[in-house]
Amino acid sequence: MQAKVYVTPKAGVLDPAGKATERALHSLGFVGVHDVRLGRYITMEIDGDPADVTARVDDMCRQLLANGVIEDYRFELAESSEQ
Amino acid sequence: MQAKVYVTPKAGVLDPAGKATERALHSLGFVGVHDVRLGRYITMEIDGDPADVTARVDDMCRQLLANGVIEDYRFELAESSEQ
Amino acid sequence: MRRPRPGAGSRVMRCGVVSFPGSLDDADTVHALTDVLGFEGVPLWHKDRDLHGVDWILLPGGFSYGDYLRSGALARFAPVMDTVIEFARSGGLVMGLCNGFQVLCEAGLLPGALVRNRSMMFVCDAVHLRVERNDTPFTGACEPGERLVLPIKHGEGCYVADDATLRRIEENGQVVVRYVDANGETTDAANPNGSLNNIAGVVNDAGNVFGMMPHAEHACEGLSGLRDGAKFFRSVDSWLKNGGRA
Amino acid sequence: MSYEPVDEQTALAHGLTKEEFAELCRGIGRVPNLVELGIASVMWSEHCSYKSSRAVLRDLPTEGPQVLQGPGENAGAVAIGDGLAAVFKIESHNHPSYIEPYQGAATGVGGIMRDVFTMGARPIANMNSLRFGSFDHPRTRYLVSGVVAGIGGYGNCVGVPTVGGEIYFDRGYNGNILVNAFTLGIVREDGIFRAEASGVGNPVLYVGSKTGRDGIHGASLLASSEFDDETEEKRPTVQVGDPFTEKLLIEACLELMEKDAIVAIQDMGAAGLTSSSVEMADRGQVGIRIDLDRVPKREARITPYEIMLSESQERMLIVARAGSEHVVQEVFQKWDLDAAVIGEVTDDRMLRVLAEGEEVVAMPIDPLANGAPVYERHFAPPAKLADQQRLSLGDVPPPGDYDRTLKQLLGSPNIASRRWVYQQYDQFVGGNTMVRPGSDAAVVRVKGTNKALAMSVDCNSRYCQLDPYVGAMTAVVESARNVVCAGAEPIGVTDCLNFGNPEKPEIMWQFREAIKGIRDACGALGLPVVSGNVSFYNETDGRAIPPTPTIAMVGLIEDVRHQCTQWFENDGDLVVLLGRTREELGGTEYLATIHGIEKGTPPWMDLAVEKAVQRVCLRAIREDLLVSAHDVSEGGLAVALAECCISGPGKPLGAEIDLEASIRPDAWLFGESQSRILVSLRSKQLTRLRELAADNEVPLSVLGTVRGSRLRAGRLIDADVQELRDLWSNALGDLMEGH
Ligand SMILES: Nc1ncnc2c1ncn2[C@@H]1O[C@H](COP(=O)(O)OP(=O)(O)O)[C@@H](O)[C@H]1O
Ligand SMILES: [Mg+2]
Repeated sequence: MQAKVYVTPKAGVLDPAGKATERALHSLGFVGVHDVRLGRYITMEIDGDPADVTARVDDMCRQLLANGVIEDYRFELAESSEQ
Repeated sequence: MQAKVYVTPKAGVLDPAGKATERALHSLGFVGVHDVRLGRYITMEIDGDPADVTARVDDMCRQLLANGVIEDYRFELAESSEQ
Repeated sequence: MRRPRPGAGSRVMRCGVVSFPGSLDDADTVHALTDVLGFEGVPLWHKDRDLHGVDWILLPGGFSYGDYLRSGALARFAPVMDTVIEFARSGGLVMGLCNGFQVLCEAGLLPGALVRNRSMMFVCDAVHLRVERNDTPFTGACEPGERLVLPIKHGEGCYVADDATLRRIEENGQVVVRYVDANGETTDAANPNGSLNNIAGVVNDAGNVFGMMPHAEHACEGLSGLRDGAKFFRSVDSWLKNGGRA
Repeated sequence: MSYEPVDEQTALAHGLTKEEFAELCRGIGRVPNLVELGIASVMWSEHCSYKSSRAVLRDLPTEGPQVLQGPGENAGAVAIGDGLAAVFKIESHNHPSYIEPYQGAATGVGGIMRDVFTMGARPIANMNSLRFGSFDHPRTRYLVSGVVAGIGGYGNCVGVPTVGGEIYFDRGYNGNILVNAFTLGIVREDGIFRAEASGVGNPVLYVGSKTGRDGIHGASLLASSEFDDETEEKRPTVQVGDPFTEKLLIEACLELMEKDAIVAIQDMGAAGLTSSSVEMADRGQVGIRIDLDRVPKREARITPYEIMLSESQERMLIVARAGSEHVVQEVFQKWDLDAAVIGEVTDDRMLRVLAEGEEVVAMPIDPLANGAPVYERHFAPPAKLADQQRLSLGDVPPPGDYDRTLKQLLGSPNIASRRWVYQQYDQFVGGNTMVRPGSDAAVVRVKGTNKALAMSVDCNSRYCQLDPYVGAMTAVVESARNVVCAGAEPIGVTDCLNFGNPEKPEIMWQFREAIKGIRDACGALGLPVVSGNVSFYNETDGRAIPPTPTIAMVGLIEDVRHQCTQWFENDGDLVVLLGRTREELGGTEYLATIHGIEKGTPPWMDLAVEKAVQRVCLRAIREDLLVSAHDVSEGGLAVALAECCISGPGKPLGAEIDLEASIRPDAWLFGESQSRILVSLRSKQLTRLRELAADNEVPLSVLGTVRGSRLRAGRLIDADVQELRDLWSNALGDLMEGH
């Protein structure tokens, strides 16, 4: 299966990279842009059936892919047909 | 409106971060995981109507958010109600 | 905090320096400890769980495992870290510099996290620090409020924590060093990376685990005119030799 | 993939000329198939074969008693005593950096480091030399920030400090930036490795990253042709660097080299597996057979053609002693890296490549490695040169406000502090940095000895544009002077010769003049050129860059106690100038920035005088007479004085300077007469310094005193040094942010 994992800075936690990106967008003339937040987008292929894969991806996120102190995560699974 | 931008390494381009993450997942005992690719996930709020916002986000991606030589991007727009 | 046996006396203290793949300052740290500071620096390999009887542990700078996912995120799972975590939990002294600090935060031994500098650029410079506390094992040789000049070199040194954590560590006095200007003020201009409250280094609740972004190990010999880093190591030496008193 | 003989059309598409293709067929005795053509075309590319430059390069002095390895190997090596050698080289990565600044620059740094540790040396310092277009060009900021971040991103992550460099802005580089990277390493004299395959039957091992489709045809199509509208299409998959793997590769290779298991080693740089296997076999006068099925691959469907031409990064080719394959594999396993036996050394002097059991390449090594034609290209001075050199000083009005002029210069892109750049580089890692970027030369100690090495990289391309002979000489002597100002004796040179299209007579003329200049300057100073790199075809739409023969100099400090930095340190010290100031303004930064004139002839160069000035300075530092020493270069005496006041780590110091009015004041303040060093010293040392100067017939003038918090020069300049420092320190960062 294919998993898509989205890791985002927790609301309320400082996101300097997001701020810097917002500043850069403004200086390029993109006005009216705000609340820019920078996260990670991780895709992977995993062998197994949906229930099992769900549990494992959740484990991966908690153990490694996201830092629970400052980040949230969510993920989606799909059949990996596009591959 | 809210924009969600996904930036991913182009197919065929070396992705050392994905490679390292994959290796780490294996060493944590997550077998059967492959093709791990690491990208960026950027969210932002933008003032304007859909057509206009679409054009601007596309511009932002080309100018700043993605590096066209080694990265692909796509984005989605939504009403920013969740905010 | 674990008290070393009294009368460790004049024995040469042994410091374990962990090498992860991608560690960079590990050899420099062993050199400073052994050839300059009067310790014995003991290299510890990331695949080895044995601490070889060291008195304390240092996690050096670098880009462990390339730091590709998040700095320090992958190193935390190295076999040696299980033992390091156990050592820390039982009160042993552990110090993390730069990447070592990041690893300690990722491992949950220190509060908060380190993220991209607000400039989005790597920054290398000699900066002023103010020592907020000298009653820790790591700063006993400093005066309270003393100003030091130390090198920094990092791309992800912006210290962040949620509001509750930040309030708690400030109230507990866990902030040990802050970035200041030449006059000792915590100005925004003196903040090289955007860290909350100009925080450069913190200790854990118990006071035996310490991490900071500046590189004490590169400021021991007076090269490039920098020598204040030696104070952190001298502090640890006295603390260990005095049976756990600063 | 067909293994049929190719036609001439295909050969032309690979960048060969008709004549070259005919010559190739003659050399290998038949018409090559496509894989063979791919291999031959990269081996015969300008980048790999030096076909336009080889004849001219023979002029350079490359020998000396200290030289352990001159040009021809992966890097040069010079003995520094204590049984140790300094190994160094500079190399260009210009075109890739223009296409993808971050990765282009990063992989440039990775490549040059591999050249150095391949020799068995541990890299201990990096430098870089950069050229960008002017700030009003729309791509400049993007390119600068990408290149600088890429250099840092790679160097910082492998643990080699970046301790110096140079960066200049000139619209001549608008369409063609330069990124030259330098690495210095240290090795035991008896531990130098060479890339010379030997021992028939010895196994050939591939180590490091897996092979992908990166950078196919980088050497032949990218580095050996001009940019034009079609470049987009020729664009190969961009190479992406993995510094983490490089760090592991460094440690693994150096560990392996301690074990007496390997015969030869070479990195897979330009033209990857092809050039490394052909060159190693050629040096050892043997043959080589490799089996592509055993090459570690990143992608499943990759053809023999692509594997042979891939420029995937962080890979090395090793010839091991028969029976010691397991030693290699154990070491690489320890560092979590791939190591695969992919072939063996043979005695037939052929390159044989197998894929799926079929022999897809069978070509004699010699024509591949040495058969490319050597061109004696036509040369002639550019038609507009005489006009460019004509400058009448009568038409240049002296500035009304000298304070303002000084401030304008200190805030201009080519003179402002480079802090914004080098702040992005780890300058400390390795624990040997004694003098960081910001002084004339960087100084790095040699651990375990009492010695240190100083290094600097220099080239004033405006001088080279106006007179490539004098300009190149000046690059050599300025670089040497910088190293001398740190207290080091220059011991060796590496050069990176960046020019336009050598098929144009005026470019070839510039190239030949520059080589003569380097030859004469090195000859006079007794310096060998031990390694280097030529980068031609730096052109866009037919416009060439200014000739840029970049020189990197390495100097030896015998006793670390005797070294020097450029900034003033004590109130009350005397300020003294060694050397003579002439009324020269041609080619200066002052003329360009203040008057918008880029004409005239570059400053006069007398090599004997230069040598004497350097000798006096070095002696004085060794006798501990000097507190500071600073080379006078762009911006002249006024800028040099200001830098002495404001570039130190402590509070800025002022100075009171008398004005010597025998020449035009703007020439005295801002002229760039060569062979001058500005020093400060305790007044009690003046007598001895005078003696040294007199013995060597070096002009010496006492200019004034370090004092207070203002820089005053006669009645023309009176400025607060803190204000000067703020202006100078922030200018480049402000320019980058678009202020
Ligand atoms: N690209 C760069 N990377 C690192 N250091 C640099 C770079 N450019 C300039 N520097 C450093 O900034 C200082 C000033 O450079 P420059 O003006 O070229 O000096 P000089 O005129 O003495 O050759 C030097 O110490 C130099 O090493
Ligand atoms: Mg220079």
